[in-house]
Amino acid sequence: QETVKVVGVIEMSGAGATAGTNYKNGAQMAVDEINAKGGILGKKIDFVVYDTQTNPGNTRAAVQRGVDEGAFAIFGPVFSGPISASMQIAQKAGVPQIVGGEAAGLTKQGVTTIFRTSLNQADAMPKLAEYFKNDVKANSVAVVWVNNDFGKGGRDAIIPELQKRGIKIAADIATESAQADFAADAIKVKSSNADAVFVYLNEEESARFLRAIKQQGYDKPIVGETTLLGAKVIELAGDAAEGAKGHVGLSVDAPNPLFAEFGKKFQAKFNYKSDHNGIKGYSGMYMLKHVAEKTGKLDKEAWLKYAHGAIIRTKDEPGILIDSKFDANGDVDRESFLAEVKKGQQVITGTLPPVNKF
Amino acid sequence: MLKIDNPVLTLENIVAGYGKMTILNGTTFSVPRGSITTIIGPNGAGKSTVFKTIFGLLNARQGKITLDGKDVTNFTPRQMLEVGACYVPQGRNIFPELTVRHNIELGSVAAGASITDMPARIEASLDRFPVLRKKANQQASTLSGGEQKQLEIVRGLLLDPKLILIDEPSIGLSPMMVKETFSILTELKDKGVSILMIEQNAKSALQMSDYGLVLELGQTRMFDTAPAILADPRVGQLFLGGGMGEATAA
Amino acid sequence: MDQFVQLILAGLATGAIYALAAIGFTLVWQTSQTINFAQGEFVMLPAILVLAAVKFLHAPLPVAVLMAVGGFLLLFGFGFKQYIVNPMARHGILPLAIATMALSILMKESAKDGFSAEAQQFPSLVPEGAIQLFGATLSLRDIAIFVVAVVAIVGLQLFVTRTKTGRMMQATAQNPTVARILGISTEKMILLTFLINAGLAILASFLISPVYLAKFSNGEVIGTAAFIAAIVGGFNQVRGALAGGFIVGLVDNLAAAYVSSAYRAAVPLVLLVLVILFKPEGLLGSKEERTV
Amino acid sequence: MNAHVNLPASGPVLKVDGLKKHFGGIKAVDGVSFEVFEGEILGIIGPNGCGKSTLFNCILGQLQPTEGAVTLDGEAITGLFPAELNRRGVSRTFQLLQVFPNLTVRENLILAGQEHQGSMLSRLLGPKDAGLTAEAEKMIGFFNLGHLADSKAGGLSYGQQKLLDAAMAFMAGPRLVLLDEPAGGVNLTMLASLKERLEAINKEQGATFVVIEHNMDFVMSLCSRVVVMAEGKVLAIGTPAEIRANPAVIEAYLGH
Amino acid sequence: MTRHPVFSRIDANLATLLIGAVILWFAPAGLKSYGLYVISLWLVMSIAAMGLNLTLGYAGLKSLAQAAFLGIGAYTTALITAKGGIIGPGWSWPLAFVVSGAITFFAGVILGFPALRVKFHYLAFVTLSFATVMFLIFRNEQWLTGGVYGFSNIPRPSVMGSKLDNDLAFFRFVLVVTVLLSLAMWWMLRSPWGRAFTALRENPLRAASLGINLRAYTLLAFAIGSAYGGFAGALYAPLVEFIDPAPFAISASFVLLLTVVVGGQGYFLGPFLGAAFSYVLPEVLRATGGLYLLIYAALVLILLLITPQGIIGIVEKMRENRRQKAAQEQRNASKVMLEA
Ligand SMILES: Nc1ncnc2c1ncn2[C@@H]1O[C@H](COP(=O)(O)OP(=O)(O)OP(=O)(O)O)[C@@H](O)[C@H]1O
Ligand SMILES: Nc1ncnc2c1ncn2[C@@H]1O[C@H](COP(=O)(O)OP(=O)(O)OP(=O)(O)O)[C@@H](O)[C@H]1O
Ligand SMILES: [Mg+2]
Ligand SMILES: [Mg+2]
Repeated sequence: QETVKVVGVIEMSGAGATAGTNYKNGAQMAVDEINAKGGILGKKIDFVVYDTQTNPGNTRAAVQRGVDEGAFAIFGPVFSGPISASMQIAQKAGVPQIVGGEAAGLTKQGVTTIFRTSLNQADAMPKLAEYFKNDVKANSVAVVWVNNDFGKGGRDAIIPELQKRGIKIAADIATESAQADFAADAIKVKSSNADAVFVYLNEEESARFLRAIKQQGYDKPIVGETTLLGAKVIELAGDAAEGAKGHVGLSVDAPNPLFAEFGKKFQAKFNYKSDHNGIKGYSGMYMLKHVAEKTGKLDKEAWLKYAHGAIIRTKDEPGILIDSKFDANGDVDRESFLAEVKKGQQVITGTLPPVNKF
Repeated sequence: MLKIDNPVLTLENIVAGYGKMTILNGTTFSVPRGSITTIIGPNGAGKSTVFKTIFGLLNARQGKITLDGKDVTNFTPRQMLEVGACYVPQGRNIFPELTVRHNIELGSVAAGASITDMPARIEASLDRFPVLRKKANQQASTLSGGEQKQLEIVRGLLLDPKLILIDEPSIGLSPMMVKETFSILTELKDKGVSILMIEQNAKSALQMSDYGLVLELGQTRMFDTAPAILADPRVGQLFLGGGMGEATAA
Repeated sequence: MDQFVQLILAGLATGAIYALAAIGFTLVWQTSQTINFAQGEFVMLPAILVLAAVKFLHAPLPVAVLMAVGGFLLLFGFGFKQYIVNPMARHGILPLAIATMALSILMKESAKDGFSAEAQQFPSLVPEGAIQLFGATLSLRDIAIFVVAVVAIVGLQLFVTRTKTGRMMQATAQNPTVARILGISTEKMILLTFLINAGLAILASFLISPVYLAKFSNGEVIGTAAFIAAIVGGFNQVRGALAGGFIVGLVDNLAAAYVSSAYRAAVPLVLLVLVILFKPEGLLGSKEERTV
Repeated sequence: MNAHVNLPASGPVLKVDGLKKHFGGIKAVDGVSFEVFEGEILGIIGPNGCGKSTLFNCILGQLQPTEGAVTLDGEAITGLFPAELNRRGVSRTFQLLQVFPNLTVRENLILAGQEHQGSMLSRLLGPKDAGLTAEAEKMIGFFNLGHLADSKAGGLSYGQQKLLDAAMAFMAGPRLVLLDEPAGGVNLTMLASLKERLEAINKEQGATFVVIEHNMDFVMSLCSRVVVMAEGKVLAIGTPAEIRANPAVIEAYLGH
Repeated sequence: MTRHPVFSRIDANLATLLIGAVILWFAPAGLKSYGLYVISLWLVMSIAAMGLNLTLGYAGLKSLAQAAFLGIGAYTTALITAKGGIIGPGWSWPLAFVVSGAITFFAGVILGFPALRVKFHYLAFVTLSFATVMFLIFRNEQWLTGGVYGFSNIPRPSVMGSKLDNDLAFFRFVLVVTVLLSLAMWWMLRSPWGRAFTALRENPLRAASLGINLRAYTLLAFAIGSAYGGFAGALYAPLVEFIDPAPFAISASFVLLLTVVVGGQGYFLGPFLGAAFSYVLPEVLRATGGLYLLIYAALVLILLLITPQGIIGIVEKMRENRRQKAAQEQRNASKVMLEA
């Protein structure tokens, strides 16, 4: 029987392993569901995953391999560096590539085959800056970020937004990915005397940071993005996560029954709670399916044509989990949420509209 | 070739070597009990290899080694020590980062409960080699070459062995220390210990030995009383330098 | 000033962790001239084993701890020595070092594929709580790690240098053939070393994991820091691990606060390179032996 | 007694002047002075630990002397690197075995000569090992190592390695050779060949030798003069006959 | 006169190299882009490993910085050849190649100085520190290197005015460069320099007393080894067409170390075998899904247990056996002096 070959090029080891594993698991779950219901246009998805070791060279090789093997689409990677290294290959071959990266630059380079599964940092950060100004009412902020493409991208995006709103940057602290000991950073934040701290780290590091800063007796607002408020962080940081707040793109705790249902299925299948990367992988795979079915054939060119500018609503495709619009660059626009950690739970305190209404 | 009764150690048709090289090819000899036997032979004859094979550092591929009638072929060093053999190898064999005293103490590791006077023994040996006493707390690696050899000799003779295998003890020792070492060996012999020694310093060694054995290409060429070996003109010509000293003085 | 004191205390707490992990390097080097590049993974794995026993075998925590300890000692004390170190030791340092590198990948990937790619909480053996010291906060856990590190290293140092068994272990490392000739059971000595090493790794794992969380990739961070600490202290001294750990921990924290945080990883290294260039045998290491 | 007592025709080749080497409190060499003349074979004897090897190491730049000066042909060489001294024609052997264990016997020998040929660049680009292979072959012949020429040096017996070490010091026509116990472990017959070789090089190439040895037959029959050391100091200098008769030497070293 | 074993060994090396090159020239005709990419990567990493093999395998200097040199070469090439770079695309690659080699050569000299003072793990530490600092520079100095976002659109070089955008053409270009660099290495290793490097590893004390200038050879071993890292980098950048700091991190230096040891340290062909093991085998295993790193690590362990001297150690072992047999024959044939 004919199949639709989708090649996952994902960080299964190296610095991106945690994110990549979630992304892959989410995608795998979607593939299993889709195949159980007969596949895409009657053809089962043949989903193979090649590990990139979070290394651009390997990623490039893997994407090339997928292209050579006649993949209908490349799924991944998640980290922005490897995406940059490989997107030209997919572009040259005209193969759609559905990535998990959030760095602003990815969709600005005229590559016509790339699609995001989450908000561009350039779109998310203005929302956060507004939040600092209006809700937190901070005049100065300490920024703690992880020194990789994700963290640096976020830092580069938020600092000008904050400054534009007259908020001072009291401290600008880079940390290493996979850093274990945050005592020095916490002490530095505390002695910067900023009105609030913005934490832009990966999940585990967020948890470690929260613990470290709590040990220093810090009592000012701790604000972050999706990675600070995730279930995993709350689980790992325990009490220390209490009161942390900020902006959340995708979250299994969002007030959205589809997210909640996804969360339950994921938990049942993989025995742990999915983070936003799991949602990205899952909804990304459904986006692939939906667009293919809309075009009515398995044709990459047609797929790309339809996908640019596509609006996918949950009523048509529940697997997308949240109404999403894909623009001509491959950026996605959708609702997002304001959240806070209360009593060990992520509580959604508000919903923010998409950047451009659709 | 001399026949002896009741030998302490016998080797029968030993075959051993390194990798694809066979060095001992049917080595056979017996070591007389309670006496000093000196092995001589050209460099590379396989003398040290014989010792390594006896003491279980090298595998005997064929043949049989017996100590006091007991088959000890391919015993481990530890087992050899337990049946009453000990071995002082050739070359530099110290623990460089331990002190001299600690080096020496490790010579008593294999001692059974029967030996209770170990500290006294160590003191007695240090009397024979006063340099070592003086440097007892220094790192062994800082000793001079000859001092290191003295350390090894002291360390190797701490136990109450039946049989001593000692490989070229005189290398690096000053003439006085060679004499001292030889007299220690003689004293041990007088206590009934059997000694098998390798020496290139052959004339002095044979003079204090009871028996001599010539090893060449891994095989026993001659076995006789020491005076007989010393007197043999062929041995003198081939292995004892054929009268070095006189030739140049002429 | 307040900040400075806090940084110093935090640095000592971190340093104790490094020291605890660094003993493994110095111990294994001192007694068998092996560099174990899987040392970090040795510290990572015991905690994961405990969690795995709880998760898959539904063992109650104390039973899971016992199982993990037993299994780890068997696999990575006895097994490591028997099946990796023994056959390769004769061939010099590098092949063995590379083998331990492969072992580290093996351990890491097994933990990830067999257990989880995600970090997990690990129950603390020490009660929660903190005390105030010179205006800075120190958790009880930090203090416990500190005490354990000091006691373990001092105790081990005394054991290796002051007892006959310890000297037999050293002798085995310095000249295995002669050690055998003297009747030292070199096999036993090496096994002892590796069992102690595995035991210390377990201890470190249980103490560190509540702070650093239990995760398959923790070994990389811990391993590197401990390696550096061991070198700084002087590889050939067990007690060097203690000083090395504290120095690296302190410099690391002070550098993160007072020097560019983007280059924090380099500051301790560069400083210590300078130290080493002026004192090539490490801070506490003894001089190389006489060779001529 | 001795066949060729050379008296100083010109200045000394090597001059050691008030040399001291202290290790902490240990005075290994404690003010040693002597001269070595062109073409002579000088022996150095003395009890174990009296500082002979340390003296060599200080002369050859392996150790930095605490005090004192060494001159080669009137030029100060104290503190020069061993390699620099070697390129000036000073070669040596070691008391403990020092060969390149994983190179073959032949490679060991060629290596011993190669740095004396041409410049660094010509060694990279030019024709290789001209003449050295033949010289190595000769050495191999002299020292009975023929069947081991292509074996790794680390697998040689003790005495064979000792001989190889000496042969390496003889490569590439040295002017001054310092030998540290070359006889230890060498079979007496081979020792006679070694001595023959040494004397031949001494006569034919005019090379000067300084030999540390405990083998009295060897020293006394080979050397024109002998330096006796004790506790880091020079106890006596003289011809073999004088030394044998010196009561202080008998007391400190020879015994009886 | 008997044949010189080093000569016969090196002749075999040269023959293998040249025959291999011819086969590789024609072999990949049927391969697609992916296959060509993988074998090109193999050759590029072989060059880097060849350099480390000189420093580590021959001269015995434990360096943990080879990936940093690869990075210096790659960034230098990117800076010179990329659009908006110093010179831009076109004929600039040969220049970039030379400059990459030169910069890494001098960096190697500088890094070699500590090697004169410290040995073993201290040297490993010094080189590790250097590699860390280089990685941080690649990552932090965004104005120069693109920082964490990397450096994209690195062009492939042109030959005779036509750009090597075709993967096969580029592969053949890499092959030619590899062969030239290998020949240079081969020549050096069979010259007295090669023996001097080995002497450095085997017994520096004895080497010094034989007139071998430890200082010069140590620095050379470092510098040339590093320059090969730089040369490899000059090919790596256009091969991947994108670089960011990740492939030049410490772990990559460790992989190169593994490559050299697994291939066979101190043997001319070792790096090629090692690189096949480290960079091609994982690609083959990638099809096994998530378990491939496990399988890979297990294979490394098993291989080292079988032949701790590396893959080429198997060949060496046969050679050594042959040599011992010959020695044995000669020993057996030697005359008995004393008839019993
Ligand atoms: N470790 C080894 N590997 C390979 N061959 C070896 C090894 N040790 C010794 N041989 C070979 O075995 C032969 C005998 O060596 P052995 O050490 O027994 O000689 P020996 O009689 O003790 O000589 P010497 O008087 O010089 O000490 C030599 O030809 C030597 O090349
Ligand atoms: N690095 C060191 N540290 C301390 N003491 C040392 C060191 N090196 C040598 N010594 C001491 O210096 C003295 C002289 O040693 P040296 O090796 O020169 O003696 P030697 O005359 O060559 O003796 P031998 O005849 O035994 O070879 C010895 O007492 C030795 O212990
Ligand atoms: Mg011998
Ligand atoms: Mg000496």
